[in-house]
Amino acid sequence: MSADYQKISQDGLWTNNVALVQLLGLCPLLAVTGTFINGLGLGLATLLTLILSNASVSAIRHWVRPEIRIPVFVLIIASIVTIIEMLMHAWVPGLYNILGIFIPLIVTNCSIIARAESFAAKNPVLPSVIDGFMMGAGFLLVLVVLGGLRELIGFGTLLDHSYLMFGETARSWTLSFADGYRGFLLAVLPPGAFIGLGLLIAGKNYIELRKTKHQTVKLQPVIENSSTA
Amino acid sequence: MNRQVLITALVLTLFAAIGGGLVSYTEQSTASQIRVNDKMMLLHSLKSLLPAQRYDNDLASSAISIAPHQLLGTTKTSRAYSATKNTDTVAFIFNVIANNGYNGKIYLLIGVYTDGSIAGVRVVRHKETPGLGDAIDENRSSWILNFNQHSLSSLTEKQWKVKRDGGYFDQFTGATITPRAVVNAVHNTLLYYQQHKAVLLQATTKPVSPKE
Amino acid sequence: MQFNSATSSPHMMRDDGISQLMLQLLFALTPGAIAMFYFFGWGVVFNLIVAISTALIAEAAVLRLRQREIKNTLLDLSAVVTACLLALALPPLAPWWLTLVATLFAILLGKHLYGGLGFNPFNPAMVGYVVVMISFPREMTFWLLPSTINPAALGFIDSFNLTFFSQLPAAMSWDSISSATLLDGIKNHLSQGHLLSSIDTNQQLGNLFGKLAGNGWEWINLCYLAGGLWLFKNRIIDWRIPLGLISSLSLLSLLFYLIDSEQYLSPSTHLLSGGIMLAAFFIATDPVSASTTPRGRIIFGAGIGVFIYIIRQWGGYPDGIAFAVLLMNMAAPLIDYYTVPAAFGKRDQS
Amino acid sequence: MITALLILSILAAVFGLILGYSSIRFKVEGDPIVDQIDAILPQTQCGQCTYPGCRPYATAIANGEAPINQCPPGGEATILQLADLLGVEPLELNPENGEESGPTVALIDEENCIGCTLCIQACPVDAIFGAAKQMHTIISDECTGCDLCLPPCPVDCIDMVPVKSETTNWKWSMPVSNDSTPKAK
Amino acid sequence: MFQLSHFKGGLVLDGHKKISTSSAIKPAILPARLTVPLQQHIGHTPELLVQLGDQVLKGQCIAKATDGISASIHAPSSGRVSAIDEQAVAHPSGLKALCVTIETDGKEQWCEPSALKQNYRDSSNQQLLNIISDAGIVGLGGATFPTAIKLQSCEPATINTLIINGAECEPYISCDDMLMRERAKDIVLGIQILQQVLAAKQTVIVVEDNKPQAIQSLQQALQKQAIDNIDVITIPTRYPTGGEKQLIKVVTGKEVPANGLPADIGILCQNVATAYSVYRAVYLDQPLISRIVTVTGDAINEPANFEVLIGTPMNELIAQAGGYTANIGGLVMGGPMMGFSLPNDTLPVTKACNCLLTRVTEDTRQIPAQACIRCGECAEVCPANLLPQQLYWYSSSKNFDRAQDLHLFDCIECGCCSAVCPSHIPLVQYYRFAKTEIWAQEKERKKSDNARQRHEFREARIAREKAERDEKLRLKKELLAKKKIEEEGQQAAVDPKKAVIEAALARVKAKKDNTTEKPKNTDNLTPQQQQKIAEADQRRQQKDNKDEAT
Amino acid sequence: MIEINDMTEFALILLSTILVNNFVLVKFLGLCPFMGVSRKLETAIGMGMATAFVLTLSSVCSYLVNEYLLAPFALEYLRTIMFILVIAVVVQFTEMVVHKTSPVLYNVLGIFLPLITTNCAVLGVALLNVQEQHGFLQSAFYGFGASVGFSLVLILFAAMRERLEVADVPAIFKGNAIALITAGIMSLAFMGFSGLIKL
Ligand SMILES: Cc1cc2nc3c(=O)[nH]c(=O)nc-3n(C[C@H](O)[C@H](O)[C@H](O)COP(=O)(O)O)c2cc1C
Ligand SMILES: Cc1cc2nc3c(=O)[nH]c(=O)nc-3n(C[C@H](O)[C@H](O)[C@H](O)COP(=O)(O)O)c2cc1C
Ligand SMILES: Cc1cc2nc3c(=O)[nH]c(=O)nc-3n(C[C@H](O)[C@H](O)[C@H](O)COP(=O)(O)O)c2cc1C
Ligand SMILES: Cc1cc2nc3c(=O)[nH]c(=O)nc-3n(C[C@H](O)[C@H](O)[C@H](O)CO)c2cc1C
Ligand code: SF4
Ligand code: SF4
Ligand code: SF4
Ligand code: SF4
Ligand code: FES
Repeated sequence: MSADYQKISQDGLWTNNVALVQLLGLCPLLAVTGTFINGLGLGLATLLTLILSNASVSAIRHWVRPEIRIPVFVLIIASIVTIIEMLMHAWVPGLYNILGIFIPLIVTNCSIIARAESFAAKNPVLPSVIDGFMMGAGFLLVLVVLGGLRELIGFGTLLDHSYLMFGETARSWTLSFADGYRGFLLAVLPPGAFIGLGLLIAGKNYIELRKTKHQTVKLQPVIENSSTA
Repeated sequence: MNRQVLITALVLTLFAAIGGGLVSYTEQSTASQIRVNDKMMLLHSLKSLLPAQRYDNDLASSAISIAPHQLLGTTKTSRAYSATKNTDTVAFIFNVIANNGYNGKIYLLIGVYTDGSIAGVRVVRHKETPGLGDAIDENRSSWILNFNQHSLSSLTEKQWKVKRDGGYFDQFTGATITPRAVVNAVHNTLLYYQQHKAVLLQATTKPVSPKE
Repeated sequence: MQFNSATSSPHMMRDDGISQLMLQLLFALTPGAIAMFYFFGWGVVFNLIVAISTALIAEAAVLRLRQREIKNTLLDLSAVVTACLLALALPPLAPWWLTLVATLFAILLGKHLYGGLGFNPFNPAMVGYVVVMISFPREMTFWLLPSTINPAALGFIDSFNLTFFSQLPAAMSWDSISSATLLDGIKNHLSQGHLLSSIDTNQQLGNLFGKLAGNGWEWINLCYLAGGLWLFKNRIIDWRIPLGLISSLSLLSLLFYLIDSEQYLSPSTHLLSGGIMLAAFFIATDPVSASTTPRGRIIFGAGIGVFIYIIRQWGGYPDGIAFAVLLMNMAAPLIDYYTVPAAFGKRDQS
Repeated sequence: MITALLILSILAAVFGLILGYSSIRFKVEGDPIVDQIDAILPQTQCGQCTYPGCRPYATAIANGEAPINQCPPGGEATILQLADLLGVEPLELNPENGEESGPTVALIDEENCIGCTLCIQACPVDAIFGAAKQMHTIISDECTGCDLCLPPCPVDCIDMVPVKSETTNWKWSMPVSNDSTPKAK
Repeated sequence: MFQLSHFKGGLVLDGHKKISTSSAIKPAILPARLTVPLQQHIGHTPELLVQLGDQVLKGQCIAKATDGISASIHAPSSGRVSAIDEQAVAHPSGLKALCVTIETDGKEQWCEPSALKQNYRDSSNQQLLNIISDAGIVGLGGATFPTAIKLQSCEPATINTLIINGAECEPYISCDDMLMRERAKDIVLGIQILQQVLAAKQTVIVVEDNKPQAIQSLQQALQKQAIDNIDVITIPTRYPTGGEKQLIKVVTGKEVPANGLPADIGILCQNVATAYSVYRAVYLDQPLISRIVTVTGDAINEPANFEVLIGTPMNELIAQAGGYTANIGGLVMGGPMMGFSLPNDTLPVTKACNCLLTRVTEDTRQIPAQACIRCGECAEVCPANLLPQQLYWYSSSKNFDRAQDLHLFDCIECGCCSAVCPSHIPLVQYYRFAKTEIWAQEKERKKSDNARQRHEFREARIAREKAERDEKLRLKKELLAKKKIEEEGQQAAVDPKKAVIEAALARVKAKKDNTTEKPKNTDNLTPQQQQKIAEADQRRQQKDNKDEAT
Repeated sequence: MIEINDMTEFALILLSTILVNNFVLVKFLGLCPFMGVSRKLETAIGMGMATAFVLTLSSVCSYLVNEYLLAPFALEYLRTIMFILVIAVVVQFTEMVVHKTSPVLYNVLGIFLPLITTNCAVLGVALLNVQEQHGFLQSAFYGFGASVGFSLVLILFAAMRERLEVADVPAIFKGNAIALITAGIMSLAFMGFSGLIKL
């Protein structure tokens, strides 16, 4: 069982990463990653939604007929998102205002319905929750990495606007690199989002390529052993 | 067959009801906090225009509605806020639109003391070219603070222009249009205030409900 | 007797190759480049030097990384062509790092991420140009008055300091050196609600006007036109793209000029200002990223003309050439798909 | 809150009725995609894909249970066609399923055949004929080269031989590309 | 008279014809050994008529055309069949193919003349077609399509224009030129036969304007015989005007529909040498056993045209042309645009071999290909109005569907595109690769469809048999049960031992019945397969006999 | 009656949604199908058509729901739920009808239809309609313009990707990476339209 969970984690965080491999949930991913904090905020909201929706979908999986499966799932997700939206509006209003339309749009974040359909609808609650968590964490990871990179290149800062999420004390968290850096606007404009994600995927491919190169050498005896056994 | 249809409808209804119930519940429990937040947000931007010691009223609930006017660049009824200290009106804050920005409208909040001098100017929303026209944003440069304290009397009509046009205010290198538009809007607001001062002061004595 | 028989017919090949093609293109660029040097001074030369060296180094580095053959690929000169076209499109006062960034993006993002020569769907030079245009709009307005009317033309040393050290000559400010180009100036002029006929009274703009179009620009454009015609004569470029571009631009500008000559510039001004001739004969004709069918090429050229006009007249950028080219690059595969010529014997059927 | 629940429930009920009704009204049977996939597979019926024949593999692909790169006889061409049909990225042939090799046919060494009929029962396409105690023969036109008849033969009299290359079935090869020309995926 | 038109694309190439036209056609000497491939034409391989060791006479048919598209093969000279085996032949694959090797006896002894010895004008069309067919005549313009079949396949009296193709547009080749210069009269006689067979309303001989002597001699021949229903038309020299469709376009202004044949628009096109062969077959009763071959190029000492027996080894021909110069780099069969390079010079001359082109080393150097820059030069010159650059993209990426959408199969492989490509891409080879690959896939597809059917059939059969077996079993059980009841009643009467024996016998019998069932999978077979089965049965019998003997 | 003023307004809405504020390249909506079904031109065209239909229809439907159900009862907070329900039903219903009535069309659109539910653009249009206070016709035009903008770039992108398939792209960039970068350059090109319509 634990191996199972390990596989789920690895899937969510790396091998089957929502953003880098499945290319789902791209809209918020690209739209709100102008800064690290924005990415973090939306990432957490999405993570929460994923966990809750996976849990509820898995819990009711035996009760829904195929023709209304999608409407029901969508209803559940929409309710969860609306609740999260209101909570954010109430408790982190600054972030709420910046993320704007992309909070309700978590509903249509393809990764959520995709997980509901392909995992939660077929598995018991606990694995579904873990899957939701891992998938969400993988997504969150990409959001903050992309947000961080774009902020760094675009403005030369990191953690700017943290106070939106962590309150006034966080105003001093902003890290500024290289005074007099003029900023490279491409990174924060829409094209930069696409190109940035493209580069991230290429980076992942690079790591995998190196890994397989190492592996093919190592793996061969293992295969032989198993076949002779 | 009919049974199947009914079950389908029932299941969907059930989930809708559960979802709706949860959402409604959350709405009720967060509604007041959300209202507080929204007001705080508004207050936050209004406050940045006036030093705190200059007024003592609740700015956000002192809104008056203003008919559309060319000098304010508005085409719909807009809102202004009045600041009072000890029930004396000390300043007005106008929602102003500069229509001739480089890439479109520039939305401004402009605070004017009752004596006709500028309390502060802030950009609310704009589409000017990043890296060029966006220096009007307080986050990007302090250019916008140059207006503070100026009035129709402190600068002549000719000086209410950017330097390239022979006026008092700097332009940005490579961008004249945006500052020109903002200077123009501020100047127009002062003119508007000059023309409507009496009406405005009267209006504040009987506050309009902010709902309007 | 045994022979090597690895090849298929035909057993004839042409002697020259891509390098010669590119060389002729560079040759055809020289009149225009010299004219630009004459009107805008040393900055043009510095741009060229920075761009070409960056391009070659970047290309060599990529080839090295990809473990590809380096020397012959560099010698195909396509990177040099890209660098030259880019350098000639950038403002003469551009600081060195701007040219460097633009060239890097052109060669790396625009060309080699797609696999190098022949595979890039977008015009690399224009990718580089647009990247710096949206990232550094301030520097991209660093044009200066043509030397003929510039009271403060910069010498070699001043230009050098400016380009490489951002050092202004004594007693000069950016605002006093740089000047809007004609198109930019007119755009500002119009946006303030002025009419074109009032240009004479506007001292700054009146000066910018030459005989046919922008002062200086008219000659530069004519030089590019001459180079382009020479290319055409040598069958390096196809007539369809330039013709499509020039005719659609002239038609549109003529139409609006006839409707209201106070708001819209005349066709001759449009055609001979900015980089139109450079674009029509050297940039839009980049075969790799353009449409490749005969009919498609006319549509491609015409589309660029239309977009240039729209962006110039109503858009946010003074000269929309780069955007227009990229927009049509984007459409080229689809155009190709729908404009396949009827094969021999298929005319009556399809 | 009551209105909220009421309106939402009514709307949901209406939609539920519509969907429930139309799901019956517009019911469709069958899955054409399996046929399309099956049409692409080479029909060697060799089972190297780990499924008992081409159609089961096609069904598995259609259900999303199997990747498209498990059919060695089809090799690259089949993978490309499947990728095209299904709109997915082409993959490399999975080496665990075997390697792509040229077409082969079975050849029975007629001297040694004892006529046991075991190979007949193994052949998925009835390409062997013969009866008990008679010499068997492969109808080479029909043989798909699946190798399935080799293991059952008690006297090892069946060989797989490559299909002979003749001027009539010879194929031009792709020019050897140097680095700058495009390569096949 | 004729309003000449022109086709899009094409190239003006340097002719290089003069180097091989300075001397008259020379007869090639008889080689000691002739290697005659059976497959020298488009279509099926003919059926072999001779056996190892047979004596053959010159002109004797050694392989007979099969049904469908096929052509007969004749012995080019008299001698003994010394081998019937696979030999290297002139084919781009370099593969071997079945050949008949004849050791010549030097007697050049002709076989018996055929029965028909009358004026062709009195012969029926069918008789003439038989002669052409029996003579193994194939199109000598390059495609080697059996001429009789081509003539036969068009509906009677639908041909308005018979075009005799004397364009010879490829550089270096001059065999048609020399033939027209020296044997114009015979060509005209051949054309008249074709005219009669086709009942063509109008006949033109089309020659490129770089062959003035050929034109002149054709015109003289026509004048001398006072023939006025054949015209000689001079057309501008431009490669590939000689291509059938291009030629028709130039002469008539009409385009042959893609996927169509010239006959669809009332035109038939034959090469001059084909017409000449027809003359030889009808007037002289000589089958197609020799042809004119241009031996030329920049690496041969005495370029000239030779009349060569089919099967002659190329190196002997080269030797007669003075041998190679020192800088020989390669040998091409055909012209520089469409020919293919040969791996060695010991291969036999075939009906398709119009030219042996020697290349100097410098011409055979390989300029490495660069990336296609989509310059469109290739599209500019493509006479088929294709987009070679796009075809190349899709062929090289094996996206064959798109390549076919872009009319890959309308490519005539003329080579113009490769010749002008600044990136030196071997475009034509990509197209050939794609075409052969598509054909192979098509075959595979047919085969796999067939396999699917057979598999499904088998599955169904197994299911049916299983059902039948189950049914039988059930019946038997019932029967047994019944019997048991009956038996129980009669138990005392019958000896139990006997019953057991009987039951066992019955079982054995049943088993036997089962095994001697007919072979299961012989339904659904084509006649060819049935024939093969019959052959196998024969072998089986032989083997059984042998088994019994041992 | 539609007046000239309205006409220009509608024209501007169309122009704005198609070019200046293109949903995919500028507003970042509908990216998953944009990346997911752009491998083949034919499928992209099918997806474009399906989305255009659903987007326009649901834009109008959600306007109606908002105007006549939510606003009168002050239930704006249920907007997301209601809208997504409407969209899901429209999509599901369309799918079933098409599946039954036109198997050919279904073959073309079939697998994409369910995907549309989770296309942000659809919900985005509905929400933006409310945010921008669009009227009925405005909503319809906005939805239509958005879907045309979506389909346009989707189809252009698909045609480009077919070319990319063949290109000698460095191994690590093959596939999605280079596709995203291409989309980035497309978005770069669309920046040229910024400032075109000064709304
Ligand atoms: C891409 C681009 C964007 C621009 N954006 C702005 C802008 O946002 N605000 C502005 O005032 N000028 C902008 N400009 C500059 C104007 O075109 C013009 O050069 C300037 O406003 C007037 O220049 P001046 O200082 O020479 O009068 C932009 C120019 C370009 C090329
Ligand atoms: C497969 C094939 C079938 C043909 N069938 C006919 C035919 O039925 N009738 C006919 O007149 N010519 C037929 N032809 C001959 C063509 O019309 C043409 O003359 C021949 O291919 C030589 O053309 P080329 O040398 O220009 O390629 C056929 C050719 C081929 C390759
Ligand atoms: C590119 C190309 C060039 C050709 N050039 C000639 C030529 O110059 N002379 C010729 O007789 N046939 C030429 N052919 C062959 C003709 O198309 C056609 O097959 C022939 O004239 C038909 O006559 P046949 O069946 O008697 O060979 C050429 C074919 C192609 C595809
Ligand atoms: C006629 C012609 C025009 C060209 N125009 C351009 C151009 O506008 N931009 C560019 O980067 N390269 C241009 N090149 C060079 C080359 O095609 C370009 O680098 C390729 O796009 C790189 O793959 C041109 C080449 C030729 C032959
Ligand atoms: S591996 Fe391929 S050929 Fe063999 S059974 Fe599977 S699908 Fe059929
Ligand atoms: S004969 Fe053997 S290899 Fe051929 S199809 Fe039958 S079982 Fe397969
Ligand atoms: S001539 Fe060569 S380089 Fe030019 S388009 Fe054709 S194939 Fe490409
Ligand atoms: S070989 Fe084919 S593609 Fe090339 S020019 Fe000739 S017909 Fe056109
Ligand atoms: S997240 Fe927007 S379409 Fe998937």
